[in-house]
Amino acid sequence: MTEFDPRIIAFCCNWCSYVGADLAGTSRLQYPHNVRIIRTMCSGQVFPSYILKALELGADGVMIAGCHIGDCHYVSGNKKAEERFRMLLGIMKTLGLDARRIRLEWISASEGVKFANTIKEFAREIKELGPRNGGKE
Amino acid sequence: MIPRIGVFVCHCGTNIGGYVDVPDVVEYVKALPGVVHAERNIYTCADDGLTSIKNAIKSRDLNRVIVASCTPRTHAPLFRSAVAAAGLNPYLFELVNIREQCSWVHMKEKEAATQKAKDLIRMGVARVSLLEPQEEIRINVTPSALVIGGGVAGMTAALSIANQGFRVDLIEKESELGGMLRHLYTLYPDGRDASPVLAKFIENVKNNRNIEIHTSSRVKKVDGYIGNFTVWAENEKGPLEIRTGVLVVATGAEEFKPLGLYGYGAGAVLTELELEDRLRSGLLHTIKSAVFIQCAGARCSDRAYCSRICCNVAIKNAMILKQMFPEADINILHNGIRAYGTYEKMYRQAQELGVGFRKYSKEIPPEVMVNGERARVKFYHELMGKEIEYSPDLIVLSSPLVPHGDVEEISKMLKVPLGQDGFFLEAHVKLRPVDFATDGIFLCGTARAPADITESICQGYAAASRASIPLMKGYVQAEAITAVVDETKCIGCGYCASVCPYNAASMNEKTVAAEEFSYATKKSYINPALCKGCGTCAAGCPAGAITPNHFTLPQIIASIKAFQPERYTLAIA
Amino acid sequence: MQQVKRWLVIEMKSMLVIGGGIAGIQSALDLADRGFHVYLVEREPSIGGHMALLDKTFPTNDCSMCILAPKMNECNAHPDIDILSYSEVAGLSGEAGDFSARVMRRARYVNEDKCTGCGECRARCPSKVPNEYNSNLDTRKAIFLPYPQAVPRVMTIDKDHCIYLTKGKCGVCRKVCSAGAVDYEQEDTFVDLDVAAVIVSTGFELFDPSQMPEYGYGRYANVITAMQYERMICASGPTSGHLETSPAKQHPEKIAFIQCVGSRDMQHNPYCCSVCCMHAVKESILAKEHYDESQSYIFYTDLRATGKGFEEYTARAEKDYGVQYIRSRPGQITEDAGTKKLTVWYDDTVNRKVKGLEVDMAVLCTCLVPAKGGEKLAKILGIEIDESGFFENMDELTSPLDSKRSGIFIAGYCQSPKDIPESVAQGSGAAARAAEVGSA
Amino acid sequence: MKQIIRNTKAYYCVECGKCTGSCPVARGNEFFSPRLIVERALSGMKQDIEGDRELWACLTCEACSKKCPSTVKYSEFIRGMRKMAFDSGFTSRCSQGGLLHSIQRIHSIKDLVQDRLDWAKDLKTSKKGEVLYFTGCLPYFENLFSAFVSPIEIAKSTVKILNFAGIVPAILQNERCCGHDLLWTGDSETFQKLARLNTEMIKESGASRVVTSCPECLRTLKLDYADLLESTGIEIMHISELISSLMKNNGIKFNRSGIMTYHDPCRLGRHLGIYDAPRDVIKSMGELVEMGNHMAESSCCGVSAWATCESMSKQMQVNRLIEAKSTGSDTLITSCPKCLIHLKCAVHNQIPVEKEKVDIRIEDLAVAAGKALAGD
Repeated sequence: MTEFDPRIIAFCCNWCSYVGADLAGTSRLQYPHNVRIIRTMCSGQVFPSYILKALELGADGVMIAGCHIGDCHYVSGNKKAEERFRMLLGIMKTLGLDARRIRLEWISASEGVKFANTIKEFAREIKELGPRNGGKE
Repeated sequence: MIPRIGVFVCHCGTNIGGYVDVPDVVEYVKALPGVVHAERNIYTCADDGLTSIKNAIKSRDLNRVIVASCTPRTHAPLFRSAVAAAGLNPYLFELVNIREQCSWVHMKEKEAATQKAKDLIRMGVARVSLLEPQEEIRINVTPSALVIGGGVAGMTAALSIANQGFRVDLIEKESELGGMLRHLYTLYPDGRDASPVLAKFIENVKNNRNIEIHTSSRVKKVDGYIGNFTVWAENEKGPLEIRTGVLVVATGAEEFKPLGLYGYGAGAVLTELELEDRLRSGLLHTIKSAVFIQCAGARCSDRAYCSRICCNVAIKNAMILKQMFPEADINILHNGIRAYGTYEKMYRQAQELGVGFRKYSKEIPPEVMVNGERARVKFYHELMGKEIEYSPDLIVLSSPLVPHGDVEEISKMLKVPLGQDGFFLEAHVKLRPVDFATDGIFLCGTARAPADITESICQGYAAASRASIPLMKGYVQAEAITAVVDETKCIGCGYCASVCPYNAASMNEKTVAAEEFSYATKKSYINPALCKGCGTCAAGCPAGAITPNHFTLPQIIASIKAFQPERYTLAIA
Repeated sequence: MQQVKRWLVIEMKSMLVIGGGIAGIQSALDLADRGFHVYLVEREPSIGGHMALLDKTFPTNDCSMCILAPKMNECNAHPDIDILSYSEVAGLSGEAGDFSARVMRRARYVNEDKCTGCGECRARCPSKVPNEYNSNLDTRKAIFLPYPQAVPRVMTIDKDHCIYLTKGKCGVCRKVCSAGAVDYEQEDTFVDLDVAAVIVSTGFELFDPSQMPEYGYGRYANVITAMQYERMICASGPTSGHLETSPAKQHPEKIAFIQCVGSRDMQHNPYCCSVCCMHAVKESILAKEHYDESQSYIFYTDLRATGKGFEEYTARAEKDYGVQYIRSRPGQITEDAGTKKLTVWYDDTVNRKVKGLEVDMAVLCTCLVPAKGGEKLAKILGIEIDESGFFENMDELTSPLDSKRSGIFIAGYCQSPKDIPESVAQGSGAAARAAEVGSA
Repeated sequence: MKQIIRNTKAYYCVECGKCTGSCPVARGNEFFSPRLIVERALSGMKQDIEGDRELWACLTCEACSKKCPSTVKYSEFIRGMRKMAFDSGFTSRCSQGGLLHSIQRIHSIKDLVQDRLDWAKDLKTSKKGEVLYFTGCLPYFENLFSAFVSPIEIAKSTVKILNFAGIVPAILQNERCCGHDLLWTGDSETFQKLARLNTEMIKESGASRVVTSCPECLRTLKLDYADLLESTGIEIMHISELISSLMKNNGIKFNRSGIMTYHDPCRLGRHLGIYDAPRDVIKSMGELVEMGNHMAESSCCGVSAWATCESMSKQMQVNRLIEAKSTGSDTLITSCPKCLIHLKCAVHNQIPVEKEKVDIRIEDLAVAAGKALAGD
């Protein structure tokens, strides 16, 4: 059996986290290949339904990354994202899905290292959890 | 429209080509449904790369373009203009990042990196198929400005806007222009008389044909948005209605009257402004000693902020007293002398003159004991470890600047926020000091925070600069990527209006008329002139009535789907 | 031979902005947004100034690069802004409304139009040079981009350290550049620009604290400048955001911040540089955020928290981050030769006793002094400079943005000490003054 | 007091505390604070200053005023305050029970005839000449401190070097104390008398150049006699400067041996800015290894003007010797007789640390140079 190679989708806001991911690249920080980034303008633009859709369609983990609280390019979009994420956590629990499969991270434009480390950690954690349809869930 | 997609994969020298099998990627992409053209370039961003994009759009009749190279953050504008140059709407373009987010971060696993590049481009293809052309709308601007507040900041802003060739309405609630400057005796740092400075300002404003002055006038109502505001004001002659393109808030501040503090009210205890008033009117009696008390009512629980200018004001006034009465003992009791920047020089001059500076302890503020016309001050001197007492002829309280009583009213009228300290809150404290988050409204002077004359002048010019940009252009270019409301879906809950940081979403009265019934309700309207496209409203709209253009639900879902879920089994009900 | 190229000006008048820090960027954007054509001249290879080197900004702790980079890119993409980086103004003639400026474009030995900024050359360049953009805490190559977000994204060859340009050997960068951008034959060139008005925003540089031997900078490894601290704690800096003591490479537990190093000092610079107090408060907060066990001490003279929200910020630092404020300028720093720990000797006002505080790291908040070359530039422009090196105003009180020569305006730190928002306000304000000239 | 504040720019004090944080005395004496004395003066508290015994604790070493951000001339300020206190009847708690100050006051007797030239018997000297060697109090120090140091060797070596270079210096039989110590302890009246007596004799000697061994004499003659001597054009220099110039111009050379470190005397260094000349000489005699605190940052020998000697002084001396020893040098060179006496005194009796830590030879620059003269 081949090793489990998780599929992760990351929604990154245009102003901070996407730039942080770029910085990880310009700094040549190596991290697991499992992540696929989708750029949005703001973490507040991420519909909660995107996360469930991704899980539904086979993603093993989904991350939303935005500017640190207080740094939002749109003043307060990330605060809204935070509220919605709390709601998603509730849904995950009710669904019986492991809440660790979804993640909300604040990653600034200068935190290339944090971006790479977050992906490393997330990929490792998802590997431990196994495939989302691996039986238990 | 059936998508005809062209994909251009960049080697970026070896930056991508060295870690991703680019020819393999191109072969893969060619086979994707919708893709009619795929090629690779050593540098897509170089002249020849851009030329081949333009040529392919024409020769292959492309209606969507993807470049797979580096980050859109730096390169999207370049490719977009190439696409536009070939006659295609620039928003029918997508940049897929396979360098920063692929080749550079998976340098030791070429196979996985190649697979990831394919995945990312496939996701891009799915998304670009659904993209729609976007038009950058222009909103015409009424070429005039309205400045609220005729103090130094407001007059400066009005003059500068007028000198750039625009009509300005200057509204002042008092019967004369000048604001705080009217109450000052001299100005620091050079101690010159305030009145000629004031006179010169008023003369310049009055002689400027572009400025219409409205004294004794108050703003009553404001409506509209950038480029198209209507302001209703009132004065003794009657109501005014002014149409204007931009607004500048320069409403100033006033001196805090420290009632109940430091013996204020007794004959020997004055505020700085009261002292300046006596000096100007020549009513100050001879003194043998004076004590200034700094931070009288500031940096305390009621007013946490530092009022910035009071140390400099006290130093200036102490020097005046010392020059008038050279033998007098003049001491400034302070909790840190904040003569910032080059005002340090003035602090040194006061020392040279013999003005005393004694530091009191923050925990044990000075105490004033009033006995009829006499007053004593005692304070704890930390360094000496003991109390020191003075019996001065005069006690001057350096009290902070505080917002006027009517700021809340103005804040509500303009829908611009106030900060915790009651001063107006700018769009961004670092990089947008004189802008409000709402486009077309600007801020300067002590309405923003305590500032001195020079700083108010700088800010007046700054607000003038920001305000004149739309006036000079004659239009505002709204963000192409904005959110739009589908009124048939909108349930009028008002969520969007409550979360929008730019006041772009508002609720309008509407009548829904159907065949069986009709009723009055509210519907959301998002003003494209104000929307910045963050999409926060859309993501929270319970009815799904709001679409964030260019990042629509179907577009994003298409990307998510195209991520090829071969493990897809579970359907969540 | 010097090449002189005359740049043609069409329709709207043009403007010259000298200095591409945050003040100059703001001026350029404000002017270009209303249709003037702007030449933004910057001495360094990239615009961005000192703000590009900061980690966070007070009092909001916004990430500096996150808010600056969009403005830098906006300048780059703006159809009405020409960035002339690695260039200096060499001459100015004419009068307000009709100046002719001569700009020297220093040879960067890389063709700006061809370079794609891919970095292949840099990866292969064998010559390592102390990296001034990281306060010399690490090295860069002789062919370099100051930092990843640099604008324009074009390589520059440091001719003093390029092996080919100094010894005639190597040539690796030219070989590997598939864009054919490397050009060792490039020479300094001059361009003449017709402009209506000039804005000077040349900013500052940092005081060298080795002039104050009592603090041991340069002698003691753990005495660093605030800018070095800033680079260290910045996630994209040389230590990837980690504070490290030397030689133990451990996170410092106790950190002393020393204010007014070279400022408010009549032996060095008499003025207060206006920003160091807040800067230290910010850096103390960052220390605590990075390392919960850390303890910061700020040795101040008057703690000048005068800007909007500053007093509240300093109070929060004390309450929530345990920062200790000590009203004293230390007299001396000594080092334990064995442990390399430092002792800061200071007079404790409250207890009226001289104490030696042992710390792992001492951060010198050095004075910001007007950028070098100000005197030369003043001569070229025909404006005046004061005894501290700041450009003089037409009237220091009522015309703070006008120089003593009509049509030339001043903005930012080069006018007098100030922080970022004030520099931005002046940048905008000077643009308004220039636009008044341009509209006349 | 207002005049002193004015003259010394004490009004510029912003109470920043850098002086106190720099002060070697305040580090061990919690009652002493330079900024507190200024703050009291600025607050007009004359009596608090005069009655405070800590007024006399200051070493006037200028460790503070060298770095005062407000450029307060602190040593001058203290001198002024002491004069004010002295005039009101307060005095310092002199070391040696005030014996040295008595000698100095006796010197002010106009007709005093001293017998102080014994040491020069075997050397070439004269009564008049181009170069005058101002011996200072060395003969008296020899009387007082011969138990652990021989200060008169400094005079002998100095003349030896001069003779070697072909210079026959004039020395004065009735040279008076320069008055430094009295000046710095508030007795400016006696100082004036001494200054006048000395100037007359110097002028009479016909010298165009005066050389001193003692940096305190140097400072006093150079700065505090300025109004008496300035018009004469007489050049005043320290022996280290003279040796350094002899090395350059007359080709004087030394035999090189050993590793040495150098203690800057406060008067020579911070007061007069002479840092390089003694180092030039040392570098030609051997290898120079600097201590961490050197030049402007040099520590103090712990006593000045014989005003106060206390446990603090001893602590400072011992610390200095530990610092010197830790450089790995075998000799600590200084160029002030008083520094020499104080540093040697510290290790003469019991010391609070292990002997190995402070076990270093202490020698005056002129003595070391005299021994190392090449071709002697």
